[in-house]
Amino acid sequence: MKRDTQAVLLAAGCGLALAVLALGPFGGGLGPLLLALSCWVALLQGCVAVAATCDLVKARWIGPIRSRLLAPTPLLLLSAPLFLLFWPQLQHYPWSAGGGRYLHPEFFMLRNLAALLLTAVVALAYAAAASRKQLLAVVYLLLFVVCQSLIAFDWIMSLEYPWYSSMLGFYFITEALYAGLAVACLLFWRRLRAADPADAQARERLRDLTSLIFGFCILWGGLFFAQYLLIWYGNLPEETGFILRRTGTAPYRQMAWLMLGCTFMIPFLGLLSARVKSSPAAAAGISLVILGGLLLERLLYILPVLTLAPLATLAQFFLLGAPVLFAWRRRAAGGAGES
Amino acid sequence: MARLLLNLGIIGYFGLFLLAAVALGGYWTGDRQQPQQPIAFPHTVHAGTLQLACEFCHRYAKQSRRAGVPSLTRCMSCHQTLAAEREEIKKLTRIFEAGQPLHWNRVYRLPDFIYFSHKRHVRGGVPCAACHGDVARMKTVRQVRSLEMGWCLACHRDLGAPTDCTTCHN
Amino acid sequence: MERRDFLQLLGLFSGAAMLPGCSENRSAGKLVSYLVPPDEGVLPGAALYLPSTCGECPAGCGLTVRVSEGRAVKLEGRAGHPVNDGGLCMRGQAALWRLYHPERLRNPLRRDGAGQFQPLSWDEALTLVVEELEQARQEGRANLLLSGRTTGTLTELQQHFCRQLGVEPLPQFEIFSHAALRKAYGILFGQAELPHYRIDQADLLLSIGADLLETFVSPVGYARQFSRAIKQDGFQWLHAEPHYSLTGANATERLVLNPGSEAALLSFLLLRIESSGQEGRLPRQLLRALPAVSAGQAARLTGLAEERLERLAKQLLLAERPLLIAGGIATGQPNGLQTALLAGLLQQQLGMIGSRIEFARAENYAAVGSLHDLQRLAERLEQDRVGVLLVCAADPLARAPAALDLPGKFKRAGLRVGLCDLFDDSARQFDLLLPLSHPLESWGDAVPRKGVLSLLKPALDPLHDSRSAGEVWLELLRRSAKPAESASYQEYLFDVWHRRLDERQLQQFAEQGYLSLPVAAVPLRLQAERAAGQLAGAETAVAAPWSLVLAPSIRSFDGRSGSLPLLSELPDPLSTVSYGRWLAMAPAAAQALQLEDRDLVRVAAGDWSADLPVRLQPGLAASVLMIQGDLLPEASLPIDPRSGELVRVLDGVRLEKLGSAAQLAILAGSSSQHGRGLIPDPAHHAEIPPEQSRFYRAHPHKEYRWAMTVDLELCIGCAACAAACYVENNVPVVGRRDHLRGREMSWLRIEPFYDQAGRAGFLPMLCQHCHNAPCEPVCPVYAAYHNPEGLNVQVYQRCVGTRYCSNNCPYKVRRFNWWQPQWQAPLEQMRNPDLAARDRGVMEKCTFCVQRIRRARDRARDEERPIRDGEVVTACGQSCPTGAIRFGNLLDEQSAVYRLARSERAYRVFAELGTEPSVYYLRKG
Amino acid sequence: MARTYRYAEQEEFMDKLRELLQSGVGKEQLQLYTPYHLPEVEQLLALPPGRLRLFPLIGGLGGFFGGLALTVYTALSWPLITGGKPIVSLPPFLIIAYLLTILFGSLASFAGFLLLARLPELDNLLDPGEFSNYFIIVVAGERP
Amino acid sequence: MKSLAAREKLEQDVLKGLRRPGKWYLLGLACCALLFLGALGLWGYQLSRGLGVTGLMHPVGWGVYITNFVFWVGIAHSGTLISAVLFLFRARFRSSFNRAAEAMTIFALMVAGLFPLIHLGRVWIFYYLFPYPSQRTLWPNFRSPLVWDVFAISTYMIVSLVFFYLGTLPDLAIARRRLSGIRARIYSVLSLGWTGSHGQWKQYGRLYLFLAAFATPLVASVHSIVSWDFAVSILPGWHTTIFAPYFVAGAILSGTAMVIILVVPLRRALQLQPYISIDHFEAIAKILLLTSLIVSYAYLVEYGLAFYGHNQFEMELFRYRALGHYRALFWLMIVCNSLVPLTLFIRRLRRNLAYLFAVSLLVTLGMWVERFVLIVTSLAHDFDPYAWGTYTPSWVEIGITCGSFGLFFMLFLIFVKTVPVLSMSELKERL
Repeated sequence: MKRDTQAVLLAAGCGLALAVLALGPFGGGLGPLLLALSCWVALLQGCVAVAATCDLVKARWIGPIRSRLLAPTPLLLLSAPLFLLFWPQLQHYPWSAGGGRYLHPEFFMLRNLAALLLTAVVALAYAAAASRKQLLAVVYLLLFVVCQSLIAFDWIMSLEYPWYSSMLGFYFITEALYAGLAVACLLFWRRLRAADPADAQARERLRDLTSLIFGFCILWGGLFFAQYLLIWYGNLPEETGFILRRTGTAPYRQMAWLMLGCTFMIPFLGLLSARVKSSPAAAAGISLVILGGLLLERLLYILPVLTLAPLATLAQFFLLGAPVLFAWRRRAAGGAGES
Repeated sequence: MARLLLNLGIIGYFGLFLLAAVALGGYWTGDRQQPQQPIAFPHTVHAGTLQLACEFCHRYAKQSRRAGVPSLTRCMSCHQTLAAEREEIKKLTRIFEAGQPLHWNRVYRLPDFIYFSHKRHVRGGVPCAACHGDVARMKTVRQVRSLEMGWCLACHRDLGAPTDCTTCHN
Repeated sequence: MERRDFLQLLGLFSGAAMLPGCSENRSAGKLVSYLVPPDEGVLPGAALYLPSTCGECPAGCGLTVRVSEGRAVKLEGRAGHPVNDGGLCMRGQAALWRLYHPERLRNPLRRDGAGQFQPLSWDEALTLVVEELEQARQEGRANLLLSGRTTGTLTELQQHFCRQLGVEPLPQFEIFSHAALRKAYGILFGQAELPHYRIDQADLLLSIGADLLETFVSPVGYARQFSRAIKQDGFQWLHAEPHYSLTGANATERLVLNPGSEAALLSFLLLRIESSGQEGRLPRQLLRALPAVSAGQAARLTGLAEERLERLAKQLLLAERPLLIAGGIATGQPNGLQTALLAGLLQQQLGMIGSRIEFARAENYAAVGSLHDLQRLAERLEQDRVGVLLVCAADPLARAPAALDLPGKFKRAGLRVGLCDLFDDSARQFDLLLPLSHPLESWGDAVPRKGVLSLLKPALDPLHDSRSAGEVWLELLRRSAKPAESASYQEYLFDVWHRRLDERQLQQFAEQGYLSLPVAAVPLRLQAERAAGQLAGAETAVAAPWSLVLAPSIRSFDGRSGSLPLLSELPDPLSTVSYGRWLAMAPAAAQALQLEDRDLVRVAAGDWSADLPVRLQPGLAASVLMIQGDLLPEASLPIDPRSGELVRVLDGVRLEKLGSAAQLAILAGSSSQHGRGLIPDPAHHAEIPPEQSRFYRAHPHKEYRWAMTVDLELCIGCAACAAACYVENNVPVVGRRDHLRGREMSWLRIEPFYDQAGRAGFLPMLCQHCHNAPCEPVCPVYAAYHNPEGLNVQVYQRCVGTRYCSNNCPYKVRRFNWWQPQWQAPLEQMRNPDLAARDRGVMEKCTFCVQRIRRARDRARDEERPIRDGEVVTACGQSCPTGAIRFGNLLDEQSAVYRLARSERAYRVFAELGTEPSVYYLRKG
Repeated sequence: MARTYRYAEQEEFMDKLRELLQSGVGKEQLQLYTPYHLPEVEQLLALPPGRLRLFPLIGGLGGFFGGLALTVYTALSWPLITGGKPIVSLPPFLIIAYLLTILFGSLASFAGFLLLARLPELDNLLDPGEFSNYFIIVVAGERP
Repeated sequence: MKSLAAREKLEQDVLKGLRRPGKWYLLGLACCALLFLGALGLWGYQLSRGLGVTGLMHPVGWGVYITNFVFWVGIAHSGTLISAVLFLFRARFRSSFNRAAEAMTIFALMVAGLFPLIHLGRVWIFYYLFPYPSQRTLWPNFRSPLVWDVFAISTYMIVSLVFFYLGTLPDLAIARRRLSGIRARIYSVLSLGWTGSHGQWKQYGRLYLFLAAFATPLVASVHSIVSWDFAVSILPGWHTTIFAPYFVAGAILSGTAMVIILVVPLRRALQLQPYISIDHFEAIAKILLLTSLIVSYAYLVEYGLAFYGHNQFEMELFRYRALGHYRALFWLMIVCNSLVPLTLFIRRLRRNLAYLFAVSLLVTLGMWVERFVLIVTSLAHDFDPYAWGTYTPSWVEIGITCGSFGLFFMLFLIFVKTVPVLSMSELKERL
């Protein structure tokens, strides 16, 4: 119990601090907050989504780490109030001048708030549920899809208004799951360190997980290529601008390549070999790389449009990250005995 | 039994190749044409022994898309007297006096979607023989080049002539 | 004349023309040795360019005929010709289709007892005519000659012929006789002529009813003048009409009048200007005769705002060089003569006569009569007093108002001899048919207007056993043992020219194909009394709805060109209807009746009625219906008793919705551009910063980068360019069935777009030869690619016909051959040998006339120089009467296109797509 | 002389197999026939993973680079500009390379399969050896 | 001895299918063959006259033929999905469907492959699309999506064939044992003398894994490439990035529906109830539901974003799709693909074969219509308002379409009588 209160306090504290910081003079505008929130929400929702999917298809590999994976779910509740901090900073969006009926400030805030809240609540319910898991899982996944699509289209894509790519929602959903799997892989690694190393069954399951990650790596690559190819081929000025801004000039180009390497090439080449697939350490390493890559990509979305003051960004990112990490280590420590 | 089947298979397999080879061979040699002409005009004599320049008869080769064939008056300008007793010349004279035009059979035929200009090639310094072969050696002229796109192209590439499609396709 | 002179002239005129180049027939695989070599300067395989004169309408535009391998393959307007100076209208372009028309008469025909036509030799035919003439003379019946408008030597020969053989020449027949105008000028100034109007001299043009750009006297000439006029700033053009014409669409402002109120408008203006006291005063008795029309009345009658009327008067007063042209529909009305008279007075009052209105250069309509003459002919036929009736190059049977019942009465003539070219319905009404040669097959000259002499000379051997009118008359003279001084019409002509022209003139005439002769000034005096007498009855009653206007058609003139397939294939510029006839109606009116495009209605006037599909015409007055005059031969139109003009506006027409719909080939998918800025209003601008716009590096062009500019200020939407493109590029004519399915093949089309107010803008749309062409990369076989000179090339032989290129073309200018193109003999002879014939299943499109570029390059390389600016002229640009289309090399900073492409008016269609077209449009104003 | 055991049930078969192995019969002496794929057998015999996975690898790589080579070479052999796109425009070419990777990869692995599984067995084609519903163990002639 | 008996019974039950065909079967076969021959005749007619005999026009250059192409390629998809993907995910119910599904894949591909040829203007030079060295020294344009198609489809065809054949190999050996006469001969040759030795099984297992691993990304990529036929263009309604996932989902949706359409009667006719249980159908139905949801999501996003960006071309086009000349088809597609499948959330309906069958029919129809609407509307109503037009298929196109179904079912019927419709050697593991 004591630990739980700790966690709650920590979460609340961090949230408050973040709010103060974001609203304060050193908030650095919308950028840092957008980055932190979009990343962590995607990560958490992704984890839950992975768990939910596994429940639905009765995948066995999730067993040992399911509870850990779901540990930080309550933090999703933070996302809604933190999202409110967007409100005073909407003018950073190019459409704030006039984005028509859909990109209308109030509507924007309302629909996103609603989506975040609902998702968080259902996620909690699902994480806690003992019975009717299946139904909750389905409901959660539907909400997850909506929520991630909104994050994609509303938070990120509208930074580039009027540019649009209809795939982006799908893309973000994939990335959230991808991230979730990576996290799962990390947890596996911790678990295998904790448990007896010659746990053949656990290794077997790790192989399943890594193959899944491998699959998602290819899927992500495919989606990325699909979007790039179409914009490259169509060569419509209203679209090409988006890519050119992110690959045309000095810092961004290198970032883009790095991102591509981290999210696709390294995992792909790495996971080709069966040995890497079944070694916890290597898999964990690759998972870290993947997470890094995904973070880089978010940066690439935001950086050309909004300024990211380094300090503020780091601060906000970790203020939000701290409780999540805490939740995991707590579970790990606390749950060493369980299962 | 198995052996038999196997052998049959092998024979059939190579047989097919043989057939294909024969067919191709036929195709490649088939389209070269050497039509008979209404008057057995010997290039061997005119271009060969007499050493007449091609443009003596095909006088538009330098100025026009078409090389042109000589008008009967041009033929008669020599053959009024020259070799008038020959059978073929008699034929020629008959036609001339009848005042009909003379219809030669075309040896080199380009499809109508091809733009070709003798002028450009001759002025560009391409010798007639490059495409028409050594006519002086042919009793009746025959097509010595495939006139396929690839053949034109090879030469265009070697001589740095334009290879843009519109150069020849219209 | 002496043999020597004849030979000299022969050398001078015929030059290379008559000798067929060493033509080769590729398909037959023969090479032909001709008897005699073509003489110097004529190269086998090289085209000849011969002068001639267009015979498709009375305007008499100068032609340059391209003759290739002994066949006329293309007509072009003759640069410098006093009438058209380079331009040529769609009818002129289509003239070749008449030459090679499959239904041409191939030899003389005679109707036998059973009413079937049997071929007979010229000899028999002419002998027959002579005998019949003789017999009729003995029976004391009159032999009559009714001919279409002739000018120059042929007129004289005809008169000579008639005198010699006692044939009575009737006044010549033209349905567009401009009788009212001529009569009015006769009354006012004693000059029953059709003056030559000088739009290019004016700074304010007020045209009332006269369709200057479609059929009025000399459309190409007027279009040319307009293009010169509009270049001088401050030029204003107001066009007043009850209906909607191409002319109106191109005027600076279109004043929509109530039908029949033209006279009221004019008398109002006269009075206003009179009362202003600035301009020359009118004689008193005239003033008294003038109907007193106050501004209020004028407004009520015309339907124009009072304020507008006042301003109109002011504009006329303020203008330094105003010009008023009334005619066409304005004079084709019950009070047409008054309208013409009032117009004449206003012209006199504002001092246009003699300056902007030249009677010295009067259009050559002296010999043309009016419908009165036809009426008289009809009466005489009634009374069985007609022996032989010769009808030459005229089609009164199809054109004259049904009320006259000419077809019926014709039968009463002893022998009906028709000299005509097509074996059509009216031809079948004759007993004896003498095939006329096409102007391109015959010798002749023309005098379209005083001071202009234009040459006709054969561009090719006659295709059929036909003769020119001149030859026929001479033959008849000879056979009737009358002194015929010349062996052939050619000799006759040479004789005339020899007598009339001096050496220098002959030289010039032969070389350039036309001559401008000095003209004598014509003294004009206003005969007030006579005029005053005629002015009565100018008042107008307000027309009762519906009024039906029979507008003249730019496609078929008075209907005579309607039989040319190309002209049915080309859509009417305003309605974009290609095949079928239609009733144009204002959208508002249609909405009230819940009518949509293609819905059938029954229009009825008097005892006549017709079922027609509706076509919505934005900008048309709500109470006015419009139909193309040539499409309604059966309409019983009254004849204005005073002028003998055909009345082309019917009042009190009844309209009834039939509830069913008909098939009508409307080519436009939408008459509005939905704010897409194809024709930008100043507001529209979609420019993208270049560094953002392109993903991949621009590819280099070496020597040339071909580009085109289209000046929308000059474009009048006459579709001459489209017609020229058809002929030049062997574009297949596919016919009605495919048009109904939306399968027209035009490489170049005119897109009319209407705004809310019904103002029309015209956009010539052709392959844009985009720098980043969306059509190219999607072709799996490289059939579409971009060549180093900036052309978007389509290689027909490579094309497999996936049609992806067409799908991906935002301009939708690529055309697919759904069938094997058909050329009914002898039409195939019209095919341009410089182009491949496309097969079925192949995509085709505009090539920027690559064959012409090739020709120019060939010439340039012979002279070892780069291609000069203006050396390559595309077929469309050549034909454009206003010179709106320019073509050239974008890399050459001296070139016209370079300059124009950088003008602030320049824009490119759908620039926002980043396709970077090579066609630059110049927006209006 | 060889001994042959036929079993109807999978369990009996597995037990016998274990027993044989414990009794020190070398796995090279054993010839096993099963009506369906039994991964457990492989575990029991602890067979090496085998060389089959080399084939898809080689085939795949070959396909990928072959595809790239084909597209790039043909594009350069007659450079034609389409839609302003570069002569060597990699994004589309990658698609071809990718497809050929899969094509050659799978074909190579199938070839590898035939090779390693010694199929087709010619002498077995027409007078086939039994592929029965029984689990069969054949122990090749063991030394005394 | 129970499992042995079960195995024997299984073999008997499955091989019953190979017995002498009944008259109903022959009748069905004849009908399909007739349809197919009719289509061949129509194609001949089209070849002799030109594409004018179709309803195609300017601006709509692609119509029913391309619709059929996309449709059949889509059908071809679930086959490999069910066998390869489900194999990787170790879904047990796979083995009741995979044989039929794989066969379906191959036949659907054969049919699909015909349509690009049928729609070509000059099919007699179709080989220009293949990269082969010719005297012209001209190669295909690898930048063109149509060339990608050539590669994608042929790759997919070959891989599917190998996959299918490999799976059949052991069963052919069984057929060899159980049948007699010339058929036995044929089967034994086809089975390459399979004996089921543990060496063979080992390689077999690994190869199957590899092929599945190759086939899975292939499934996704092939239909992505087909979708790019449209998406790489710049047409409003075609040029949108979501096409790849959207088409793949759509393909699997239609394909799964087709599997159900084929297997439900098959199960009935050959009395395979013991091997293909309702649970298996329910599992398939879930896939149907999932993909239908993805497709609906794609519809939503497409529409939403058309108006999001205020691109006048996009907005006008999507207005036209829903309210324009083809609106009826559009709403039909919404109902069939998005609304009807939603009912499968109800377990009872999922497990009702008749209902499932009906839904599958609707979905198949809906997916065909979807492709039609998508292809035609964008062409009919693109950038230049003057060039707008509407397209109505001609009877030739309709006839050929029917013929394609004839061909497909004909092939499938033949398959039913020549190859064991269930993979026995796999089912035996389940017993």
